[in-house]
Formats: sequence, structure tokens, C-alpha cells
Amino acid sequence: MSLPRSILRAFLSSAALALPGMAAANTLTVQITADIRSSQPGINRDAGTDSVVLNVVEGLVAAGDKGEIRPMLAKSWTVSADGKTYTFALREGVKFHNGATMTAADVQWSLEKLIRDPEFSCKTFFDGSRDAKVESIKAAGDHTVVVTLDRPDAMFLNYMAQAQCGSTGIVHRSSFNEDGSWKAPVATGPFVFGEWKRGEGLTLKKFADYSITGDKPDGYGGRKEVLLDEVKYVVVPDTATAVAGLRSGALDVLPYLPPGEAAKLKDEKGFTIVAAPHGGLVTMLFQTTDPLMSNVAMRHAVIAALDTPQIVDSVTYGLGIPNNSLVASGSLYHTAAHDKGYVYDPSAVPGLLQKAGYKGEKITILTNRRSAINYDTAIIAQAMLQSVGINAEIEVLEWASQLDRFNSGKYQIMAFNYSNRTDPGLAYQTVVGSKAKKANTVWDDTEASALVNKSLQEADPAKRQAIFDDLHARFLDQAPLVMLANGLDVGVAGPKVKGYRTWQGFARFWGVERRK
Amino acid sequence: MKRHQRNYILGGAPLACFLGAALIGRFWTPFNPMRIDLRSKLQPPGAAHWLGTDEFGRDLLSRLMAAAGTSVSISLTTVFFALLAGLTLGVIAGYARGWTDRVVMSLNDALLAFPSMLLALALLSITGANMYGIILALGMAYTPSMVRVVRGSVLSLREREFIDASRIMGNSAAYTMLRHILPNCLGPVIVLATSMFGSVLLTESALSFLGLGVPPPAPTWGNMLASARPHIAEAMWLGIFPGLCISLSLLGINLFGDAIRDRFDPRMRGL
Amino acid sequence: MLKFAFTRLLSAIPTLFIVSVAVFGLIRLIPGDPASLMLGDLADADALAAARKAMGLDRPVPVQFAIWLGDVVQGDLGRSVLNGQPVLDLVLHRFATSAQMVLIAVGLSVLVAVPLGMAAAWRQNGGLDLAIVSMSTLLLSVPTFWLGLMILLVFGLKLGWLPVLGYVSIADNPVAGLIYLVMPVLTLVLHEVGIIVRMARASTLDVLRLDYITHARAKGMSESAVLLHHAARNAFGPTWTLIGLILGNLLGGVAVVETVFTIPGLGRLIVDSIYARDYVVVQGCLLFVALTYLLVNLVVDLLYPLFDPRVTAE
Amino acid sequence: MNQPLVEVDRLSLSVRGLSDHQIVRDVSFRVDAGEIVGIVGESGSGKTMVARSLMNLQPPAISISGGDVRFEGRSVPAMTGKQVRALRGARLGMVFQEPMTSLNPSMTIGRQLEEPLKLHARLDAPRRRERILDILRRVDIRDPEAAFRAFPHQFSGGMRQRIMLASAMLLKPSLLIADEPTTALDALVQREVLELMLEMVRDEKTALLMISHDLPMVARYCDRIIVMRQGEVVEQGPVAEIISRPRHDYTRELLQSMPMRGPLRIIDQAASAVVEVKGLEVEYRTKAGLLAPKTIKKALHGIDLCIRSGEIVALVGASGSGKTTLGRCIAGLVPASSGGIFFAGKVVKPGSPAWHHYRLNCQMIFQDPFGSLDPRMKIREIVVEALRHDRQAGRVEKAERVRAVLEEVGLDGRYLDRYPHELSGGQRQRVAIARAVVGRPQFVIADEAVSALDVTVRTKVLQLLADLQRRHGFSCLFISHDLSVVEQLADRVVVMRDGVIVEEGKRDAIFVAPQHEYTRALLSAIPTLTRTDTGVSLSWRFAQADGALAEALQ
Repeated sequence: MSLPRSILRAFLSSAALALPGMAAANTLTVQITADIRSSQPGINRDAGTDSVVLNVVEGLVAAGDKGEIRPMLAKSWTVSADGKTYTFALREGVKFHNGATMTAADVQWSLEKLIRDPEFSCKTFFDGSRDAKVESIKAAGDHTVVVTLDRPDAMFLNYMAQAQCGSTGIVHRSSFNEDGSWKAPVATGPFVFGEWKRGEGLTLKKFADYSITGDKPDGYGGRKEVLLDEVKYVVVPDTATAVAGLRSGALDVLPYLPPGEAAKLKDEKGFTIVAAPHGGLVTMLFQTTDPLMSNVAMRHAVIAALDTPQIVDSVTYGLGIPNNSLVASGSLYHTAAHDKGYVYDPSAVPGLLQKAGYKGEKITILTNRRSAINYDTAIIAQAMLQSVGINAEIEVLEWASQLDRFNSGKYQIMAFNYSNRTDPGLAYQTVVGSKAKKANTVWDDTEASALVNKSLQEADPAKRQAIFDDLHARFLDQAPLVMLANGLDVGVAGPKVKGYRTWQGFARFWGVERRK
Repeated sequence: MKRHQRNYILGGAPLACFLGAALIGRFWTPFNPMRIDLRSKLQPPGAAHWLGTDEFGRDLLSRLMAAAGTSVSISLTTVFFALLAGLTLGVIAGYARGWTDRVVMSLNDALLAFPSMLLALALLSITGANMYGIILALGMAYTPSMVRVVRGSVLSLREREFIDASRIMGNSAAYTMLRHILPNCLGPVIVLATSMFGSVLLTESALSFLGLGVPPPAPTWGNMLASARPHIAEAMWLGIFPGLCISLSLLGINLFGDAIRDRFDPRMRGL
Repeated sequence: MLKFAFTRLLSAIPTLFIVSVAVFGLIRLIPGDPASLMLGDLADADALAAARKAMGLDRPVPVQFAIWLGDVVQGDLGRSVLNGQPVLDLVLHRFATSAQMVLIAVGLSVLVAVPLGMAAAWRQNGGLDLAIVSMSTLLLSVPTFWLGLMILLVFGLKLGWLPVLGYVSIADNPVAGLIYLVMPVLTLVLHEVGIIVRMARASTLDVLRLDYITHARAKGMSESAVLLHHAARNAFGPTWTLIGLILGNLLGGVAVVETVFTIPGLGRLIVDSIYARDYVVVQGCLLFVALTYLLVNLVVDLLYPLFDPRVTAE
Repeated sequence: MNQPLVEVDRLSLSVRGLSDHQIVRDVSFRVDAGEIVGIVGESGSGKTMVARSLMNLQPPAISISGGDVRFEGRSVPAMTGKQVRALRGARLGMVFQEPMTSLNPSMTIGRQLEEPLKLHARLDAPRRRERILDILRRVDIRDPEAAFRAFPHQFSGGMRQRIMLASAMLLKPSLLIADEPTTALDALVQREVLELMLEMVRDEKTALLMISHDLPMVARYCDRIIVMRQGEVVEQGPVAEIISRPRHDYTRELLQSMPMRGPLRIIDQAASAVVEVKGLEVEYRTKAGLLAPKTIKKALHGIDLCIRSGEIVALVGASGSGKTTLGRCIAGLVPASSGGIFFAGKVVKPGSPAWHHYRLNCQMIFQDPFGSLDPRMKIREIVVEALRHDRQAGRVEKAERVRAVLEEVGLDGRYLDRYPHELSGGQRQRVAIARAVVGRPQFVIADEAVSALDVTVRTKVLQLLADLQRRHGFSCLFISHDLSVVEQLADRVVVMRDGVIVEEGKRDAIFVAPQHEYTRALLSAIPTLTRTDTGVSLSWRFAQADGALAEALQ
């Protein structure tokens, strides 16, 4: 036994340099469940891609810990009285990864290129189709950039800072090939984009000339001091394999772990569980045009049958915070009014069902296996519904198929997660609207719609609070969907890692240390 | 005792156990296999739950019994599907030859050029992961090999003298096909069907493993194993028992299949 | 022989055409599309239309097919809908990964299984035979993903001898590359050994019954010489055909094993691309898989005369 | 008495693990140096097992359960593996029955012949090669140099059997065991190979143990004969004694099974033809490939043939002569490319209204009694199926007719519900005959109907066929390669070669005074037994065809 083992050890050590976990001390090895889609901020992206790319690129402004807007490449900005002109003062001496110093011309060129790109995933935020249109971007001198909008827009800076927009990250011209196609990001972030082996993973290297600002990390703003030599992302789609990797030391950080997995690791020595709710929504959607579900009494019956805190506790293994309001539990606007939620009352169900005229028709809950939370939610909800005589069934779809049903609105009940919405207004905007205009809208109510629009244009926090309180009351009354909790991304760091925290579900690697 | 008799018994015993469990499971299980009891999650095997409970506190033994029924009926229906389609197409192609044969066979070859697993995967994405979709997808994925075997044995049977004898007696082609060719290609077909049964069981569980397959909460051994994966490290029983069920029933099927082949195909006897 | 190979390849064209039509049609029947997947919960009609246009999915399906086929004929499998990578590069790269694993595994399986199968046949009905046959039946009955998982648990986690994940190409670092291949290859070998042993045993039994074996013994040759010089080569023919089938099947990717051991192979690419609805990649992969299958079988047939000079490839 | 070369002493063989299941019981005989001894027996007599046990080469499932085999006084079963191997190939040579499988298909002739030399003789490579080329020349292989590098499949059966002979005689063994050495060969080649073998054995003073089912052949060449039946020796002694004064019933039965010319029957040559073919041609086409042009091969070239009412016409020829194709074409199993078939004076074509009538009146008995009966049907079902198209008869009547016809062919009611695999070869062929005649056809084609049967069974089946023909009066086209069988049965003989009829005439005329040299060659290959006052005597009909002719005929 011991002989082959020692031979194997010797053999392994000869190959040690190539093995993760045995590599040079200051490489942090991180799981990603799927390869990134591109390295270009805001274009061809998904949440996992954003999470990687935002370690490399920075925008003029960034979102802070509580969702407030912080300076990043701009050290400050002013807004004109009519709310249409934003003047950004750039930090001086900021270096691109290729050593060039950032100028206002670079910023103007980069912003222009991104915002006008038809494939920009936030195109509609800036072209007037949702909110204001960016009329012009101008460099005034070396360190000033002026952006003009066609109308005032309270959300403009918020959009600029959004992760799905790539934080409207500023890149150098040399990020593109001569024919105008994308090469690789040459940006200003604390990490330099390194080698990318498609399907296998990629490496980010420490940017030695990064100009540190601020005194402490604050969302995507603040102090970004890199304490590692490099971060190596490895594509490991399979959770069980990833956990095995973490245990064996081949992986240091698993940023997105199903809560059930993370909960098990919680009790093991040396692992750090990092769980923080973000602005995403964990829900069960009702299709309010479905013959059965269009009946409010029916929807209330379903809700009364669901012990939502129990569901949340189960599906998040105690890591999640139940929240029946679309205003995120961590938000400034989540006041006591929003703590009011659903009442679990199985005894009320028969009466409600009778009122709804329910005669035992089959109700199908759609779910998928990509999200353990969706899947577990559906299973538990089905059991709860069946126990009060609601004939619920589950149909498990592949994620793309479920998304198709979501977009076309063809479902009765669907377990669904919305991605991070940094502002309550945006969260409401996601679900509220006209089904005729947009089939994936859930809450089709003109008054609510008007309230949401108002909240997005209102800059005064107190007035906004009133709107959100009103919306929540209507939400509980109309019950267009079941709000269970805010999005929860659970990460686990191995015993050698120090200082890993997650924010809004994003894996940031500045301020993270790795012991030998 | 002859080898195939021993194989009948060795293979038949686990098969009979599982069929019995499946049958009983339709009417009675120790607990409701779907009942969620979140307070008794992941309990190890013990007096209350003989084989323990899963991540939703459901009784593993009850689920295994219920799953036996699902797995067996899916596999049986799929094999039956492939059998029916394979016999029809294979006999027609083999007996008609000419253009019919060429069309059927080039379609067949095209399908055969994909690993059946991938084919089932693609078909399953279209039909959706429900029982009928799975049977349809797996059935279509397994039909080509059946067509091939049937056609092959029809072609070789055609050359046998008793087929000539049938023609000499003035029998029509259709009569000859039904009365003489069909019964005689049943041997290799049954042999293939037996091994296919095992293969379908395996593919179904592999598909579940990749995230398709029979939709939960209805249990199959495959999807039980798939949902057990994240918990294997601390709840070994969740992974071991369904895996054992699959392996043992496959072993039974393989041994049983060997015995059947020994009967039908003396050339392979003793294997 | 060249003429034969050429004829065979020509006659495969209709099959490949059917394959491409089928693949093209099939994948578009699957609900969901790459544009909505990319946009996720942000989708609205304009954004979807724009994304579809950017992906080249706005044209009618037959037109898309014609364009794609035209490119394929010129050796261009198109570009990934998701990230614009050339599909051919992607497929070849992933294929190389799968192929090195599969070739090593099948090679080892043959090295282990053929002698075992022959030994079992040689001692037919004896204890050794019973042991070998039982073992192969048992191996056949264990699902690969389960086997892989157990191997991973034992060697990777409990014993900690081998890296549980990650992958290094042999081309980049031969030693490390081989180490990463140990567990997946072991899994595949264990499974394939079960299959090949049975075939090798059956064909050896067939051969051992023939007169030339008795003839060789009647010349005064020892048992080992008889087995080695006379039985082995002749018995290998049917096994060789089986190996061809196995190779043809496995080279299409071993999605399950690749998933368990996180190997970026062709099988996983296909599965991932189906999930991501990356039509062009799926089309390219499946066409490539079908072509590989046909080519492997062609090569097997061309080499068959090595084991049986009676069979000429023509 | 000097020491025998081989002495088999009360040898018993049984299936391993089942000592009461004896295959061979108490067999004793001896072979002296230079002697030529024949073992005669039918299938299942155990003769091959006895021969193999001389070299301790019986199949692994069979073991020696009693007695001993001594070679030059030393017990072979008691020898170590090494000692036995030293004997094999060097002192004991063996020639097998089936030339198609007795040479390793994947090894060149040269390498296969080299093996015994490497094992048993200390020779360097060039001298080994010299020895091999010598012996290949000795067995009349053309171009030995090329043969050295060639693979077995490049040779005909006769050539392969010569190579086997070369391999066995390479080291000049003391004993050559030849197990049915010519049974699988064409009649024309059989005699050549046999005589070559005898010549070599005599030259080298090697003893020969020849195993065969063919009593005349064994009698022709051997000094002594051992007759075996069901694992026992029933009689042994010098040839002349056994042939002329057989003591055992079985030996007598064997001798009586030797085909004799039957009595001459008068067939009215003016009687109307039942079946007639005119200008019949059959073509085989190979499918055109992408790059290969379509080719056409003619199997029959304008055949004219007439079978009269109540007549038995024999169609003879070596394999490949087209006789089976002709039979199948007349039966409608192979389409004719030109020419016509006439039944009762009217032309019949597949698909024409007259065809079905002809179809039911033209029945066929096939060569292989294993292949011609549907293995999944009971005997009753097999026979009654032939009455399927008889609309007059009811169920009961059909069942009665089936029972009657089966009784007629010698199978009583017990066989009705059996399956073909439960019957012996002879019984199966009786079923096939019953099926052919149950519908009272006017014409029966028998395609090598007795070739696959053992001698004694063959005689009985032939007798049955002759009886049935006399009783029912059907005409018969009897296809056979075996002229001795034909002589017993036929009224008229038609000789075919390469798809052409070369000679045709009354039986006695053909057998006594063949006109065509091909017919003479065919006849020259079979020995005949003639009854004499003292018993029987054995002779060849004609001198062996000379080499040039034999070559031309192959």
C-alpha cells in the first residue's frame, strides 16, 4: 500500500507545477460553472462572465455596497440643473494595462463605441427606448468628459454602474483588432486579462501599475488592492466534482454553490461560507391570463397553502432570508411596511378554493434543474399544495426550454429567479407592465405600471419610499406572483483563503489573500 | 447444471426480486414515496427508514420500490417500441430489397452514425422530459440497431432452403414473410431485446445524470442517483442503493440475456 | 485499395447529407433559442430581434441551411452563435482531447481484454473462465458515471492520490496530462474491458474449434505457441470489428465521463451546446461525429485484411 | 511377433466428468510399421476420436477413461506434454478432412510448413526453405516458390489437401493419420489426392491409418480394415476377408449399402414430356458500383431438356457445372434470362395464370435436411403446409393425408408433433420427401437429396424414393454429383459441365460406354464393387484420367 503510494507521490511531484492546488503559492484557483462567453464588457455576457470581467474593467462610476453610486474612474461628477448634462472629472494618472495613461479622449472613444454597439446588452437603457437617450459624449480637455441626455433620467448613473452593462467599462483602443473586432480587454482594472483556454478556463494576473484609490473596498468601487499573483478560473460544470476539488485543495473558491452544498460544508473545518442576498428575486410566477390562475382567489389560495418561510429555509438550507416584498431585504427602502408578507393558513384554503370555483383541475408548476433553488422550491410547493387538495404537478424543463416558456408566457405556475436588480424601482419594473406589449411581463396592472415609472423618475428618497409602500400593498393584494426571497449567491472559500467576501453575488478578488 | 441453466437462475433471481418489488411498489410501499418530511432529511438507514431518507426526507426504500416500476415500465415500453419498429422496417427492408431497402438503410445508417446516447439527448430536448418523450426518444435511438439485426437475419434466412421450400409450395411473399421469416428472426431479436433492455435502463439513468431523463419527483433509479450526487459524501446510502439497484438488475439482465442467447444461438453457447 | 476507400467515402455522402438535414431540422425543433438564453430575464421583443439578427437567426430556416451547407462544402463549419469562435477549430480542439483519452482507454482495454478473453476461451468452463466471464459481466453492469464517481471518491478524495479535477493537455505537459487522464481512462477501460473480453472469448472459442488449431498441435507445437501464433491473430478479426464500433461510438465524445472528470471534450461540448442552443456548434459537432464514425469504420475495414488475408477490403 | 508401431489396447473415451457417457468403448487394434490400415464407420461411430487419441489430441471435453494407446511400446497418455509434442509432427503426421479450415488462413504456406521443421529439425533457414520447396514439388504444387509466400485461401481445396499432405509428410513420420482426407473434395480430385498420398506413404515406408465412411475407397487401398459402429469395433481383419466374408451384420449391411446398378426400366420414349425446357439461359449480374461497371456471368448456356412421364432423369456434373442452377431454374427459384419452361406442352412463366398450377405440380427435395425444414414448425405443420393451396380437401382430410404420407415414408404418428431438430438427418429427409409428394405432384426435383446422409441411411432413402416414384408415378429430375447413386436409380443420365449439356443418354449406355471424355473422367473417379461368387470384388471403372485432362477439367 505505502510503496505504490510513495511512488505515485514522487511521480506527482515531478508534475507538480502543472497541477492546480500545487501551483505557486499566490495563485488563487476559482471554479466557474461555465466558460465565460466573451471578454468584452457588456457584450455577449451572462452573470458569470460579468463576474470575471469586472475584475478587469472599470467604468466611470461604480455601485457601492448599498447600491449607491460611487466614483471609480471619475473622481467626481456634476449634473446640470435640467438633469440632462453630466460632467465627469476623471482621475489623473490612471494607467491602462498596456501602460498607456487614460485620457478623456480614451473614455469618450470607449463609451461611444460601447453605447452605439448594436450588441450591447444595455443598449435600450441608453438609446431612448426605455429611458433617456444619450445624445452626445464629449471630451473637454484631458480630464473631463461631458455626457448629454435628451431628457432627465434618475437612473442614468445607476445604469452606467450596472454589472450587466459591464459597468460601461472603459477599454483602450488596443483591445480591438485592426479590423475592428474584439481582441482582449486592455483596461484599467486591478487584474490583467491573461491566457484564456476556451472550455477549460482562464487566468487573470495582478496589474502591478494599478492606481489604488479609496480606503476600503466598497462594492465595485473603493480600494482594490491585489494580494495575489494571479487568479486562475477553472471550468467545472459539475457541482459534486467542484466540491471534491475544494476538499482536495485543487480549488480555493467556489463562488456559486447551491445552498444545500454550501450548508454541508459549513460544519467542516476551515471552510468559509460567504452568503449574501442581492437584488435578485426568487419567485413563483403565476400566469394571470391562465383560465384558472386569473382568479385572484385561486392565487390567494395557493399562497395560503404555502409556508413560504419554511420553503425559503429549506431551499436555502437556512442561509436565505424570507422576503415577500419586491424591495430587497438589504435595501434602504425595505422598511417595516415591507416586512408584512403572506400568511400561511391552510385552513383558509378550502374557502378560497370554493370562492375560486376550483374543481380539482391539474395545475402544472414548471421548474428546471439548473437552479437547485427553483427545483427544490417546486418540489416542496407541490407537496404543500397537494396536502391541501390542490392538484399540483411538476414539469421539469431544461433551462432554455423554461426560459422560452417564460418569454412566451405559456405556463400556469413557474419557479423562476430574476437576476440582480440593484434598485427597487428596477425590481418592480421587471415584473410590472403590459402583457400585450411584452409577453414575459407578470404583473399586468396599469396603475402599478404608472407607479413604477414614477419611481424611476423620482429622485427624492422619501417620495420613492411612499411609492414603494403603495406598490407593496397592491402586490400583496393582487398576488401576481409569489415572492419568496431575494437572490442568494453562496460561495465557499477553502482553508487557505483569507478575506474573500461576496457582494451582490459577484466574486471580486481584490483584498483576497491566499496562504501557502 | 448447464451453464445457461445456471445463468437463468443467477440472472433470474435479481430480476425476479426487482420485478416483484416493482409490482408490490405499485400497491404498497412502507411510506408514500413522494411525501416530503423536511424534519427527517438525510437520515441514515435505521429502524424507521430501513434504507434511510433523502434530501427531502422521503423514504429511500419506498422510492426505490416505486422507481423499480417506473424504470421497468420505461425500459419495457422502449424496447417494445424499438422491437415493433425494428421488426417492421427490418423485415420490409430485408425482404423487399432494392430501393425500399436502400432508403430504409441509408436513413438507418445516418441514425446509427450517432452514438445512441447523443441521439436520445437531442430527441429528448425536443420531446421534453416526460415519460412519453423519453420512451419516444430512447425508442427512436435504439430502433436503428434493431432494424440492422432484423434485416441481417432476414437476409440470411432468405438464403435458407426452407424459404425456397415455401415458395415451391406456392406461398406468396407476404405469407412466407409472416409464417417462416418472422418467427425465425425472433431468436436474435429476443437476444438483442434483452441486452437492449439493460442498455435502455443504463441510458435513462445516464440521461438523468446529465440533467434530462424522467422528471422528478417521480422516482427512477437514474434520477435518484442524479439527485443523490451532491449528498454522496455525507449520505453514502443515497448513492449506493440506487447504484446497486441499477448494477444488480443489469447484472441479472445480462446473465439472463446470456442464457437466452445460449438457447437461441448455439454458436455463442458457453459465453 | 485507394479506389475502394474513395468509393466508400463517396457513398457516405448521402448518409452525411441526411445527417445534416436531420440535425439541422432537429435542433431547431427544440424549444428555446440562443438569443433568449443570452438575454435571460432581460428579454424584450426588440432586444430579441436584435440578438437574433446578430446571430444570423433572423432568416428562414431553409435559407440558413443552404448557407450553412454551402460553407460546409467549402470546409467551413461556421462560427459559434454564442462567441463567434470558428466551429471547426472548436471541434478539432475538443476532439483531440476526447480522442487522446478514448484512444488510450480503448488501447489499454484491448491489451487487457484480449488476452483475458483468450485465456478464458482456452480454459473454457474452467475456474479461470468462470472468474473472467463473471468479472466482465459485472463490469458491464456498472453504469460508467457511477463507476467514475466511485473512482473519483476513492482515488481522488479518500486516498488523495490523483487530482480530482482540471485538465492539462498532453501536448502541453505530457506527465501532468497523463496524470489527469488516469481516472477517466480507468473508468472507460473498466467498462470496455467487460465488452471486449466477451467478444474476444467468443471469437477465440470459434477459432479453437477449427481444424488448423488441432493441426498446429499435431505439428508438436506447445499450447502457448498455438494460442499465440495460430489462435490470436485469427480470433482478433471479429474483436477488431467490435473495437471499430466502440471507437466510432466513443470518439463522438463520452459526455458522461467528461462531465464527471471535468474534461473539456467533444461530448461535453455537444451537451453544453445543446443546452445553450448554439445551433451552429451542435450541427458542426454532430456532422463531425458522423463523419468520424464512418471514417473509423472505413479504416477498420481497410485494416481488417491484416488479421484475415482472406478478406480483401474491396 | 515384433513390436507393433501403434497398439490401441481396450481404449475407452468418455465425456469429461461423465464417465458413464462413453463415446468409445474397449477399442483395440494395432498398426505395424509401413502397414496401411483403414477405419470405416458412419458418423458418430467414434472413429475420429480414436484417431485423435493416438496423438492425445482429443477435444478437451473428452478424456481417456480406460485402456491405453502405445506408440512403439510407450504409453501415449502417460507421456508428459513435452514428450507427446516431440512425437507430434515428427513421428506422427495427420491430415484433416476439411481443407478449408485445416490451414491457418492468416499465415503463409511457407511459415506454416516451417513450424514443424523449426520444432523438430535442426536446420538453418535456407535449408528449411529448400526442404519445403522440395516437398511442395513432390506433392505437385505448381510454382512452389510462389506457394511458399501465398496464403491458403489462394488455393483450391485439392491443392490445400496436397499442402496438408506435404506438411504431414515433411518430417517423414512413422505413421500418417488421414481423417477423411478426400471427403470434402470433388470426385475428380479425390482419386488424385488419394493416390498421391499412397505413393508418398509407400515411398517413405510410413504406416497409414486412414479413417473414412467410404468402404469401397478404404477397401481399395488398405491392407486391413477396422469397422466401427457406435464407439465399438465390430469387426477387423484383412481387406479381402472382410469384403468377401463379412462376419458381422453391420459389415454386411455396409456392403449391401454399396450402390448397385438397378434393373433397367422401359420408359416409353414416345410418351409426352411432362416438363420440357428449351434454350434455357440464366445470368448472374453483379450490381454496378459507383466506379465498377456491371458484369454479367452466364451460369446456363441454352439448355434443352425433356423429362417424360414417369421417368427419372439424373443430372450429373462436378461442382460448378450448373446442375443445381438448372434444377432451381426449372423449379422457378431462379429466373431464366431467356428460353422457356413447358409444362404438359404449355409454356409457363412466373406470374402467368398457368404458373400456380405448375407450381403445385413441381415439387422439390433439397440437399440439406437441416436447412430445408422450418425449425420453428412441427412435422405435422411442415407437411400440411404443402396442402395449403388444395381447396377441395378439408381439415380432417388434410390431416389424414399427412398421417398417411408420413407413414408411407416410414414415420409413424409419434413424429407428428416433433420439431425437426428432434429428428435424425435421415428422418428429416423423409419428412422433406413426404412434404414434396403429399400433394401428388407430377414432377419432383431432387437436388442432391441424399448427399448429406450416411451410407446406410442413404441407401434406404434412395430405396424409399424409388418406391414412391413407382407407386405414384411422378417424373423426377435427380440432381447428383455422385454417379454411384445415379447408377442405382436413373433411367436416363444427363451430364453437365460449365452450364452446357455435354452428354445425354440412357443410363446403361452412359455408364458402359461414355462418349465424352468428361463423363469418362467422372466415372474414373469412383471405385465399384461387383458381386462375385465368393463375395464382392472391387475395381475402378476406367483408368485414372491423365493429368492434363484432370487439370483441364478443374
